[in-house]
Amino acid sequence: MRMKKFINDPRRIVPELLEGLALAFPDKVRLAGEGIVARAKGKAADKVRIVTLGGSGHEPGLSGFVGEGMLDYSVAGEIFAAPGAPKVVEALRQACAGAARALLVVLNHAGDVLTANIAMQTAAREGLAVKMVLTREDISGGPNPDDRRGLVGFLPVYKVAGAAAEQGASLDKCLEIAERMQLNMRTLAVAVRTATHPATGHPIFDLGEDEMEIGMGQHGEAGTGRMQLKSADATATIMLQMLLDDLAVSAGEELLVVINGAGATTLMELLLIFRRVAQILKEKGITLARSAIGEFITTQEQAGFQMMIARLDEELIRLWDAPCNTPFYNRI
Amino acid sequence: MRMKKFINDPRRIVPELLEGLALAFPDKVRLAGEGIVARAKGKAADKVRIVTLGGSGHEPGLSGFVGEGMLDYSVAGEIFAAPGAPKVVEALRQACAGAARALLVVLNHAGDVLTANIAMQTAAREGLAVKMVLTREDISGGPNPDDRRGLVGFLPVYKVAGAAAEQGASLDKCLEIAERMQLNMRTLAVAVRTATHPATGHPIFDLGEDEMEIGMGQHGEAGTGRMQLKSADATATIMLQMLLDDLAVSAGEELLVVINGAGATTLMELLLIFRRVAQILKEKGITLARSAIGEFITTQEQAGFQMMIARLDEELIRLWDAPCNTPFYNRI
Amino acid sequence: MTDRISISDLKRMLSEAARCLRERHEYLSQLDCVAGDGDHGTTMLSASGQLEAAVAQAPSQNSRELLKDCGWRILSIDGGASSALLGTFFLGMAETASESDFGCGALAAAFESGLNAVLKQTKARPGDKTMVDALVPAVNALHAAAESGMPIPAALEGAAAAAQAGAESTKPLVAHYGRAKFLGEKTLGHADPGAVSMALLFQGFSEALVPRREIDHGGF
Amino acid sequence: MTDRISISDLKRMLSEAARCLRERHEYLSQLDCVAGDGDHGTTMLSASGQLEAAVAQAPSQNSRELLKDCGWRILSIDGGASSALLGTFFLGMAETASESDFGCGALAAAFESGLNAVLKQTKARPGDKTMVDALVPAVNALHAAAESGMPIPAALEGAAAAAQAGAESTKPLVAHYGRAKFLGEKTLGHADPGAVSMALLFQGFSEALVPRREIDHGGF
Ligand SMILES: Nc1ncnc2c1ncn2[C@@H]1O[C@H](COP(=O)(O)OP(=O)(O)O)[C@@H](O)[C@H]1O
Ligand SMILES: Nc1ncnc2c1ncn2[C@@H]1O[C@H](COP(=O)(O)OP(=O)(O)O)[C@@H](O)[C@H]1O
Ligand SMILES: [Mg+2]
Ligand SMILES: [Mg+2]
Ligand SMILES: [Mg+2]
Ligand SMILES: [Mg+2]
Repeated sequence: MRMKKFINDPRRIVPELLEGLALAFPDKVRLAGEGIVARAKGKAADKVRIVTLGGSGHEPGLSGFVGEGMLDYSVAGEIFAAPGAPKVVEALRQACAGAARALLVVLNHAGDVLTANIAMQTAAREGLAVKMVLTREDISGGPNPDDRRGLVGFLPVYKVAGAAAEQGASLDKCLEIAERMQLNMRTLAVAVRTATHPATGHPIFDLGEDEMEIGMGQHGEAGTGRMQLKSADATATIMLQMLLDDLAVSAGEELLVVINGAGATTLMELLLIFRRVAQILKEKGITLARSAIGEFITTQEQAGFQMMIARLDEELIRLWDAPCNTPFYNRI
Repeated sequence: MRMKKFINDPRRIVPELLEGLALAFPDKVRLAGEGIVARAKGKAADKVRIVTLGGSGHEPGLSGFVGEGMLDYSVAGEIFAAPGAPKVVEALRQACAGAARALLVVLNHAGDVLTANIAMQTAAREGLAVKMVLTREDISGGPNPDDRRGLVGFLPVYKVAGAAAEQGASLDKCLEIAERMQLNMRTLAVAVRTATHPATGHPIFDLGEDEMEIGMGQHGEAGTGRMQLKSADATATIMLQMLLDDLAVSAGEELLVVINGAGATTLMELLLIFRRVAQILKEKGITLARSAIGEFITTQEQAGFQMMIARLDEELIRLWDAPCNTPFYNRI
Repeated sequence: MTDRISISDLKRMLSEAARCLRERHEYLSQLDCVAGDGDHGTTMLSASGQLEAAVAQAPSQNSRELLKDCGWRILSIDGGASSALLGTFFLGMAETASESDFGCGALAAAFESGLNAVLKQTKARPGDKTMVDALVPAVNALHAAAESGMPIPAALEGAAAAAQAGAESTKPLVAHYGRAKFLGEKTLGHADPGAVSMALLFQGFSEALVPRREIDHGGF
Repeated sequence: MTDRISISDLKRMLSEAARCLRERHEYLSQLDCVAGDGDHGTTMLSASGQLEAAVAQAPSQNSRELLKDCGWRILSIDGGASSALLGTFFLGMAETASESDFGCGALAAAFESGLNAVLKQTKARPGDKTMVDALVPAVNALHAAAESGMPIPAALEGAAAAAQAGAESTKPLVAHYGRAKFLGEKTLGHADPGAVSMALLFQGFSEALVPRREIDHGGF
């Protein structure tokens, strides 16, 4: 498959796309340095700042969620690559200006974690009040949390931590909320068709003409289950069962379900998948408390999706329901 | 390219996806009959209802925009096919229950228009107070408005007519607003890769490995300009110029710009395109008053996008800015 | 073989038309692939199912009600342009149809009323490469036959032949209506799928009344 | 050929390391395609550019500042895991580096400090199929050479050979860290790209001080 993308200089994709983002949503975000996207509007000095970092090429993730009620800063790296630590330090400095405190949300990927750790060490040396939470919910990594990648679960973590911060919660409280959210969420991805890398033009992985792979990572890292392409109902059933087992969900509990399209998989399909998830939960007596369906983190034009479930308690539901106003996620 | 989609019975895609939509957004939409999606919450009897119709397989269009401030009813047809007139009549009957009045927004495609005309004639015989507006903004159809298809311009039409209705405008006023919006908008589409038909599994059209086609319609209807694939900047420049010329935009005017992804084209690319559009408008002294970027109407996993511009006046801006709350378009 | 069309003749006509469309639905989709979106056969297959259901479930012996039911059922298919027009055709027929038997003149009048209903919904006229290219000559032939006092089976056979010739005549044309119009020159040399469907419809009507072997199966 | 490393020797070492990485960047990306995301060569190309810029723009004659600048510049690359670790390596060296000349022992100590900084950031240890598999033997070899009183060029040559052997030794291993860990068995039989980069880095350091022809260019 040859690459067919509307780009200019492949080495300038990231600055150009961030420029486009700021031009398109001037009332929500602004550029605050190379690779740094910040909220357009200020926030009271005593409120905690939510900061994140991650590679580009996954739009609208992550910078598309900067805005009231979610992120204050997003540090964007190159295509599929973590940003350099100095940029993250710069964002943390800005976030902590005026003695403000910040929570750094990091998705568990080797490069992101290394960058975050280096930045956190520098921030600590500079006396900045920053704490960090690591999201790691991809059950295809096996039982050890260190081996679980951070996938679309960043969305609820940004949402509830951002809402808590907006409501004036302390840094420790924001961290506790974020940790509670991330400990109670599980994600599984499935891929059916590869994407091309926008800078190199090469396909990211190979998959047979009638195959799908459950557990495929955000950049084509192999998963656990390569199998024959299945129907929407069968795929949803297999994946949901794996997630419910891993999170040990019982009847009567309240769940958040997120279905995230990888890029080329249609919303039509995501709605069919969601339908089956809702049916199964009903059969099992589990409450579908909240949901989100759409493209929150993509891998270019990869086909496939991520299914995420999370156990919600009253406080998390309240924070999930709180208003937010970002380029690609809004709540009234 | 073999089809790789998560579906069940290909003949049951539409009812299943609508069921998924209603399950995912129970606070916003409900099913009100076969293929009929209605607002979950009621609306005062004296407010005008906005109704639309169109084929499926273009999600989130059109039913994803049912909700406060936009549509009251959406009648969904089969994949890529207009719904039957009896369903539209049924939706109009529901919309006009309690002597309410309705505006039917129709995108100019042969099947949709035939269905709408038949439904309007029946509605008139039944004494329902319905008026109709036809959107036809695809400049690739040539100078005759009858030959111009309705593309993503439905979005601003739903938005401003929906806002006017919500604010209590009369049916004539809603019609006037919708007409003013549609007369002042222009769209051009470009395609670079075909999609597969979810029911037949066949590719919808052919395009060379390094070709793009400007003017391609929503279902692979040929356009005017098949050419070598171009950069984001070059493509944006060509398309924007054609649109500005056709709408005869002068310096100082205020424009709405919508960039709509066809399915597989990434948000990354859409942001690059938008960036160039914003730059050119600035150079020309035209005000970029408002914008929207995302997937509002797709053609399965087709790669390409639609670029829409519309001339805004003060009233249209106020209506565009009014709040709305639908599954796939929100404003706070 | 009769000179009036009873309700059971009408049912046979509708069933045979359904059969003709069903048998050729894959070919109809192929034709629509050339110049449209490839779904015309699927729509005609649904139409065929609806005609059969209307015949099977007809609650009364009223021909007009039967035609009206056919029309609404076909309109209910999410089939885009062709089902809207075909449904309109049947509804139009119902408007002037007799409640019981038809003579040849009444039959021609009913068909003409169907055609007029179609012509009210579309601006397409003969030569625009649409189903109108088959419908118009078929209805004209039926009228002429009725005026000349031809028996109904022969009149319908003539109408079927005229419809088929009309469908054939779309081959060298360029489409101006429907999705195909955007394909312009690409439609040259291929028959319009909707016109072929109308020819199949009339072929079915005719075959219902004439022993099968007498029919020339023509080019499609 | 000297027994102390002056600032200009250090600059030459950094430039040669940059050259070695640049020359092999396509090969590095190929290796990363097998077991990662194929961008390692691009990142090392950027790292090479940053090393050259640091050398060219060095404001002072301070070796420690130069190494620190190299570290921050490499950290600034959006290169994911490898640039974070390579930047950390240079920053770690800077921590114990002399401000002016190095003897062999001081050089070994600086490299060890760089290695320790890396080992603080990653849990990867020799045998995990990462750049650590090349770094650890290289630093160990340098230490042993310094203790046995070897002159610096020979000591660096030994370190380069040890790094290369370390990189070679990753071939039969299965990756446990970085993106490659998710590919498990697929990484068998291919050298780890980060380890090969570290071998190239030491090759450059060594070639800066030894006439080119004496070097065995090894397997990659
Ligand atoms: N505006 C129109 N007027 C007359 N006939 C039309 C018109 N639009 C389409 N048709 C007929 O319908 C046929 C296509 O039917 P079909 O493929 O089922 O619908 P669609 O074009 O909506 O996919 C065409 O071949 C043509 O005969
Ligand atoms: N956690 C880690 N510990 C040590 N080395 C690592 C780690 N993660 C990655 N590496 C090294 O980085 C190399 C890959 O670098 P590169 O491709 O540039 O980064 P990325 O994996 O982020 O795309 C690997 O071959 C390995 O040597
Ligand atoms: Mg990488
Ligand atoms: Mg169709
Ligand atoms: Mg068709
Ligand atoms: Mg890599």
